[in-house]
Amino acid sequence: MTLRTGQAIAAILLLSPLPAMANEINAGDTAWMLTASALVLIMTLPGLSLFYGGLVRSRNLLSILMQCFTIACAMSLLWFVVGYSLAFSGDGAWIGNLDKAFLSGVTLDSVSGTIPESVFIVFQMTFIMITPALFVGGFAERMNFSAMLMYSVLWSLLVYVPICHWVWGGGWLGQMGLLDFAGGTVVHITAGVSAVVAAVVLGSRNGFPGKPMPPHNLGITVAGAGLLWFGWFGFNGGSQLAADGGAGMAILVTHLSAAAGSLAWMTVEWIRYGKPSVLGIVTGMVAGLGSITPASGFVGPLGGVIIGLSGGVICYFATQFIKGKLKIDDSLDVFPVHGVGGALGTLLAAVFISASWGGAGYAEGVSMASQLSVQAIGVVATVVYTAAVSYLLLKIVGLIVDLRVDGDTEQQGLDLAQHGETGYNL
Amino acid sequence: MTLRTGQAIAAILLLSPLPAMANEINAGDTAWMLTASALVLIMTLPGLSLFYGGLVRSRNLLSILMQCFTIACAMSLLWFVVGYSLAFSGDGAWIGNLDKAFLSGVTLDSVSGTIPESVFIVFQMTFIMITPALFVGGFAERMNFSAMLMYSVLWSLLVYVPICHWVWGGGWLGQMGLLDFAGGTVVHITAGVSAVVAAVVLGSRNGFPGKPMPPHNLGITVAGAGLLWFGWFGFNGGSQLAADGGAGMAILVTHLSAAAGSLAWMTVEWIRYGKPSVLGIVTGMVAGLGSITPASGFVGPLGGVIIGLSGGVICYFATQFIKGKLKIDDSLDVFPVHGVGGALGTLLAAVFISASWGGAGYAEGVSMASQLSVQAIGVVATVVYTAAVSYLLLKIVGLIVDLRVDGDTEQQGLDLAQHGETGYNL
Amino acid sequence: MTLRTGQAIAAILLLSPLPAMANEINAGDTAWMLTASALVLIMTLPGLSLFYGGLVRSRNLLSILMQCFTIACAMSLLWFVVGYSLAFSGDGAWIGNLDKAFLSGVTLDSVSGTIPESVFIVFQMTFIMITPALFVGGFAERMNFSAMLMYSVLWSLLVYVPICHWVWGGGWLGQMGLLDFAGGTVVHITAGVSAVVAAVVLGSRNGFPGKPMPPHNLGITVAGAGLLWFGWFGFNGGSQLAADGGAGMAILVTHLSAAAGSLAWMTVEWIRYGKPSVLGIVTGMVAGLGSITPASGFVGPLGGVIIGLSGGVICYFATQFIKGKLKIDDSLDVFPVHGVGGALGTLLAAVFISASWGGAGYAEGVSMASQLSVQAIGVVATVVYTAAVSYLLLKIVGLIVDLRVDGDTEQQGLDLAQHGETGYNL
Amino acid sequence: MKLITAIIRPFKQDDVKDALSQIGVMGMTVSEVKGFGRQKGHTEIYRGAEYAIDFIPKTKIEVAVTDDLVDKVVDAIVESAKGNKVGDGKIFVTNLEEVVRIRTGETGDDAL
Amino acid sequence: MKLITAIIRPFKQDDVKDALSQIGVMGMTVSEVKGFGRQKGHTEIYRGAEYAIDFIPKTKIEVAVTDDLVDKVVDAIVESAKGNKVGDGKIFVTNLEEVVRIRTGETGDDAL
Amino acid sequence: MKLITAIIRPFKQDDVKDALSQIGVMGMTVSEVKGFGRQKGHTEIYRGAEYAIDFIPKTKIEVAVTDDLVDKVVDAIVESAKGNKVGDGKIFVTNLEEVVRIRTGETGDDAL
Ligand SMILES: Nc1ncnc2c1ncn2[C@@H]1O[C@H](COP(=O)(O)OP(=O)(O)O)[C@@H](O)[C@H]1O
Ligand SMILES: Nc1ncnc2c1ncn2[C@@H]1O[C@H](COP(=O)(O)OP(=O)(O)O)[C@@H](O)[C@H]1O
Ligand SMILES: Nc1ncnc2c1ncn2[C@@H]1O[C@H](COP(=O)(O)OP(=O)(O)O)[C@@H](O)[C@H]1O
Repeated sequence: MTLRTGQAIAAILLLSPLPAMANEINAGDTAWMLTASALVLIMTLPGLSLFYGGLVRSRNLLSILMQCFTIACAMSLLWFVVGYSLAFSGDGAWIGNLDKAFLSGVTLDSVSGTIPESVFIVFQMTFIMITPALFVGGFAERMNFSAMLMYSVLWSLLVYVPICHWVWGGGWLGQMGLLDFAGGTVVHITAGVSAVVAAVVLGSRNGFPGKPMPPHNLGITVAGAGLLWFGWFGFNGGSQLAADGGAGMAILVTHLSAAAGSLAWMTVEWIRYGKPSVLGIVTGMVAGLGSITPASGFVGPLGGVIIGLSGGVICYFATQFIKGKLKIDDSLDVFPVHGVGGALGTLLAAVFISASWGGAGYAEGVSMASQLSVQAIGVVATVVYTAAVSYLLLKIVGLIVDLRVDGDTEQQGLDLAQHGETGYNL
Repeated sequence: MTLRTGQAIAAILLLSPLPAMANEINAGDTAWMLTASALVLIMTLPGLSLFYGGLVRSRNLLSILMQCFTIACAMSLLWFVVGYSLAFSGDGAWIGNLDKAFLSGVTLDSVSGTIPESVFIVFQMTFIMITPALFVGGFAERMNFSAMLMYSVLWSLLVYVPICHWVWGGGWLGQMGLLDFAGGTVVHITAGVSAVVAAVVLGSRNGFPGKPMPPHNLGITVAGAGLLWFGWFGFNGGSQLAADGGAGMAILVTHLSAAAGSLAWMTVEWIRYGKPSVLGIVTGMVAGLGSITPASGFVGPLGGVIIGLSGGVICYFATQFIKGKLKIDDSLDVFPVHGVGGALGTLLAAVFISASWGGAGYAEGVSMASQLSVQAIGVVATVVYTAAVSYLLLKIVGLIVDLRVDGDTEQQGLDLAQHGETGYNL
Repeated sequence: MTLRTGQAIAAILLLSPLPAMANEINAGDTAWMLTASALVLIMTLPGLSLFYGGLVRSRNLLSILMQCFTIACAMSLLWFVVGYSLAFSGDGAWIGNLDKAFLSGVTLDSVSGTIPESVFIVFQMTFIMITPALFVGGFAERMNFSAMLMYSVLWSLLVYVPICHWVWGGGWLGQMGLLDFAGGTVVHITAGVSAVVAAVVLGSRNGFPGKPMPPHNLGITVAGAGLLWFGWFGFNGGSQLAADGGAGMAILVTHLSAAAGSLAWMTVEWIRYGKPSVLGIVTGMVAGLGSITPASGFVGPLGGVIIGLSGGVICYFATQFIKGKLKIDDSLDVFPVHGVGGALGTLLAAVFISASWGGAGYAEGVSMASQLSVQAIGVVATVVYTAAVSYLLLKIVGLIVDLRVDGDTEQQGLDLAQHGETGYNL
Repeated sequence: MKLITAIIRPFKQDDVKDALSQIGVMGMTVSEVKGFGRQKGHTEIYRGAEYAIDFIPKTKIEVAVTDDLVDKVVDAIVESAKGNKVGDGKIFVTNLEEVVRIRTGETGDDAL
Repeated sequence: MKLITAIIRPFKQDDVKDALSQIGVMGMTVSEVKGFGRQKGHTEIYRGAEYAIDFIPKTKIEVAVTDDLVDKVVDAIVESAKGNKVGDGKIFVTNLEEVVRIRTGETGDDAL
Repeated sequence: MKLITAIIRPFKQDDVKDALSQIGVMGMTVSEVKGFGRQKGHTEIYRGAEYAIDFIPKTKIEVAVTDDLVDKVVDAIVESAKGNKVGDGKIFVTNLEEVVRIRTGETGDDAL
């Protein structure tokens, strides 16, 4: 078996003249990719929605669910209109072309690698759905719904789609050899950076940090966490785009990293406060999963465990630093968990891909040092570009509508004020 | 790739003499159909159950869950005893035969198309489980449990099974060329019509329409909605009975229709009331999904988006009409969403199957007009037959047991009175 | 098609010299096993967690979630470190060897049967995750978290891993011809027996049996039940390790048994108390599923229905006996449902495998009587070994840390006292 | 001024509110309580274990009124909350020494 | 008639109910409250952010009794609710000017 | 001794608690209630059906104090709970005939 560099393979298959055989659909690969698409869908709806929803105060539960749901729908249509085409059609270094706008030309017979192109489109669509849904956690409990919607759409078009093209669509980062199997840069860093930028631009929630804002329903948070873990099998395993040993290994290391991240975070809490907490363990799980994501197709089991452990510990301290020290109200800690975890995993991929660590081994002519520098470029480019564009977009949207709800609305809760509903009538 | 007319293919494969090769099991197709069966299962349990459960008042939560769960179990056994055989064994125009009653003759080696017959049986079983579970929303919060159970069993035997045979089992509608890929007529119209008939026969809930009856827990409704969307990938994608481009395209258009329906409904609300609501967006999702269901194997991406948009808007106004104008207490709006959506999609399938709309194209000798008239016949036949038999069955069941609980029980809530339990002891 | 004796096949494939061809990965089988692994994962997180979590009092909700989650993570790492190797590497009668400790030697190209070894490892890992999570129900609402963790790890190493090897890893029970398709002995009996032993060693909850301890949130229990049913498709269907007729039949009989068990338990309640309950029907579902588990690869549809019906009825009365008569506070009835159900199914497998009952038929030279005696040996050995080692381990752990929280903590609830969190802030 | 506290059946809350509004009562405060009295509770059964639940959900309505309104208010509550079955509830009247409207600082009858 | 209001620990509710039943009290009304007093609250930690929770769950029991029963009832509550730890709670006694049974319209001692 | 009952906006709870602590009040009991008054409720819309919700979430604070503290406490509550908008709430003062500390059996001012 030869190493595939994650989803980039798809781009390559689409772009290059291929032997006839490769254009035949494999039912087994297709079966897995249909499933993987469904699995990534469940991560956003209802996985992430519940995970986040349980963490806010009860009067903002519905606003979180609504934001995640609306984003999921709007991004699906955006992907249909131009997103897919700009990301995956054409081989520009910076952006694709509009040949497949409105998915024109995609038929029953279109093939992408060994699967129908329709399946590749849906699979990738679930990625653009979840990425902006992730950053909702950064400005939770205070952002104005219409500003949120406008921002998410523009952001996806101007941040997600280009970076997706850079890394997986044949763009400059992919060409440079960046290893990002399932979205350490494309998904987690972009979401994390955008969340913290929004938190800063919008300002803290009223009462932060003095006033207690405990999660209102940790049960649904844990339910969401379970669905995230479940769905992540599709996220990382599906990024192989085939049902083979690569997908199997991706899932194995993903699973081990989740377990290791969970226990790492829990242990730190246990040592520091004498009490392991359920919020801690599920946050560690997300940290472990976010960290392994870029590396999942490249490393072996031991690499997975080590990445998970470091993700759990480092994201823990990053959380303390951002909220405790910097007093930035990234409400649900999106940056320290996803941003930091995604960057960590992108860098560590360069280490643990080494065959000596049980990984898939470096490509011809690549050393750990050279790979590490490519990874670092990928991380820095993603952070800088995302931060700059996110900031600009928020400022622009802020000229058109209020970014933030007013104080009374925040007091009363967004559910009632913005959506005319209440979460609980028990 | 040639067009398959949905699940009807199964019947054809079972009925006709086939070349030996076609009777070989394909592991990829089987993998997908095993998964698709699980996905449709999760739609009922716990997807739909939670979706509905959150919409009623808290004292009736368990009654909803109980009704959905009991139906799911009873229909499974009914399918085993005679349902499958009557629907899929034998080639009568009106009904199948009893050759496979108790699934006799179904062994490890039985094959249906390219998958084991056992898998086809389970997949179809999940459809008969969800259909009567859907109509529970019509008589929620007032129907007597034993009447509900009796009615559901009889209904499934006398409505679902025959219509399933007509459309997918080799019966007259299938033979006429009705396009119903995954159940616009068989599932959604039958459920919707039966729901509204039951709402009329049983009468409104006490206090309707004056008294506020807001949903008691929208969080679980959204959780259920997410699971429905997830499961619908199996519902529509599985109806291809193979892991191929047809399944992929079915899922792509299904997904787009869900997103379009969601945003359409949300937008109408936003315009009318100034507030987009989470209940609105998830209801639009169901409308979009219900509408695309019959068309999902035939149309292209653009068709999917248009069907979703029209489903969202039309089902919205149908809901206002039934409840607001006609004052029919179809409690959870099953008819306007599923009945209307299913009919709409069945008709629109005849339009958007057109190759000029990016669809799969008409069969030889078929025009849009001729197809439309077949579709119309399918819709009308299903509506009329379902309405008549549902009405009769309710009247008959009403002679044996009370259809409705008494006023005190309704006041106290069905959970305690009928099941001896309470939903929340927080 | 030839009969596979469940997961044991994997061991055989790993141990015996095979024709080259069998070592080729089948994408369809792999697709299904990737999916099946995810399905078993969702059974524990969040399926079982929610199922159990809803049944305790609200002040102990998080402790249940935390225990299930921590077990899931710790067992994953245990499996990585030595568990998999001891269970599946080497052909000792009693235990495997350490050749694959830390999964050393497992690469992208490792194959197990027709699937990548990585997939087999993950699939089996999900089984060791759920087994100790099941017994959490036995000592719910009173066990000290650190004792729980220590006990679970030791137990899995000294009970689960050896028995898994005996039955599926090439050990003495498998060699003797024990039929246990998906874990009647390995999973359900071990979990059930350990739960009741822990309940006895720890003693009852304060107030048991006089004080009412009704479930605090049956809605999430039903949600969990639905996820369990869904996931069980992977548990039993995946134990075929292939996407074929055997997997299909396993899922068909599993599904029928779940439905039959549900209705059986509900009916008994309806007759005895005049009220069918939602807790009853979901408990019957688990009983039906637990009972069919060992038999699922061997019996036909009729066998599945009968096993489900007997599981529902017998587990019901076992529950009354343990709690009502013996006054043992196996809090969430793990033994009567899983232990009794698992044993029942293990025995009945010997009956309904008979071709005359529509089953797969006996192996050469095996009669119902001889098979029954093998099954009985398997059940007795598992019960005795599990009970003895569980008891000893609890006593040993009890020397190191308190097994039980003190009275005040129990009063206040474990969530706050042990984890510093509260479940609901509505 | 008097404080009139009524324990009623939850589903009578709207009727009582309407009755009070009609006689000119401008404000009231409502809370959920559980009552124990002559009215029987119910039994819940979980996996065969029967639990007697003695406490029944009730709604408590508190209304502060000027002295002259007391009888009218009590009558209005009795009329609107009555169902002629055990468990209809009770009304308690206590003396209010002072009432203050927080917003304005007004006291006494003006504050009502 | 007097209204006796007791703030007690939630898990003492059944003990108090039983004690009151034994001395012939036929009815009571119970609600969930949160108390602040000498008893310390607790700390909750969420992702490292510590929150001091000052308010502790308590149960409020209200019993209306005839004047002659007051002492007996107070004693019964003290006896059954006591745990000898800070936070056991308090009993408040207020005067009831009138009691009405909604179902019958009975007033005064008859309404109890 | 007097029992001071204040109906306030929920988010003012901490401010009132702090204000009371500052003037030396050692204990209080808080509960969630729903209020009806001059302050308008809101409308909720579910699938096009509009529901007017008249009752607004409020918090009830009960403080038992010695007679000499009444004015100070009332003032502190008014000060800390005021928002100068309709719906800020009300304070009710009633007479307390007796107070008992359950733990010790102390009565009267000592029990506070
Ligand atoms: N002595 C009492 N003190 C306080 N509350 C009481 C008392 N007696 C009854 N209640 C309240 O009134 C409710 C109705 O009383 P109950 O005896 O059941 O019926 P009825 O009011 O018709 O006599 C009870 O549920 C309880 O909340
Ligand atoms: N002055 C007060 N006014 C109203 N409620 C009070 C007052 N003091 C105490 N309480 C209530 O009594 C409960 C117990 O009081 P606390 O001071 O903690 O212990 P103790 O009753 O043993 O002195 C408090 O949680 C509170 O609900
Ligand atoms: N007569 C009354 N009796 C009991 N509670 C009242 C009364 N009037 C008002 N309240 C309570 O006080 C709250 C505030 O009253 P409202 O009339 O809205 O504003 P304001 O206090 O500013 O006059 C109400 O929500 C209600 O809980």
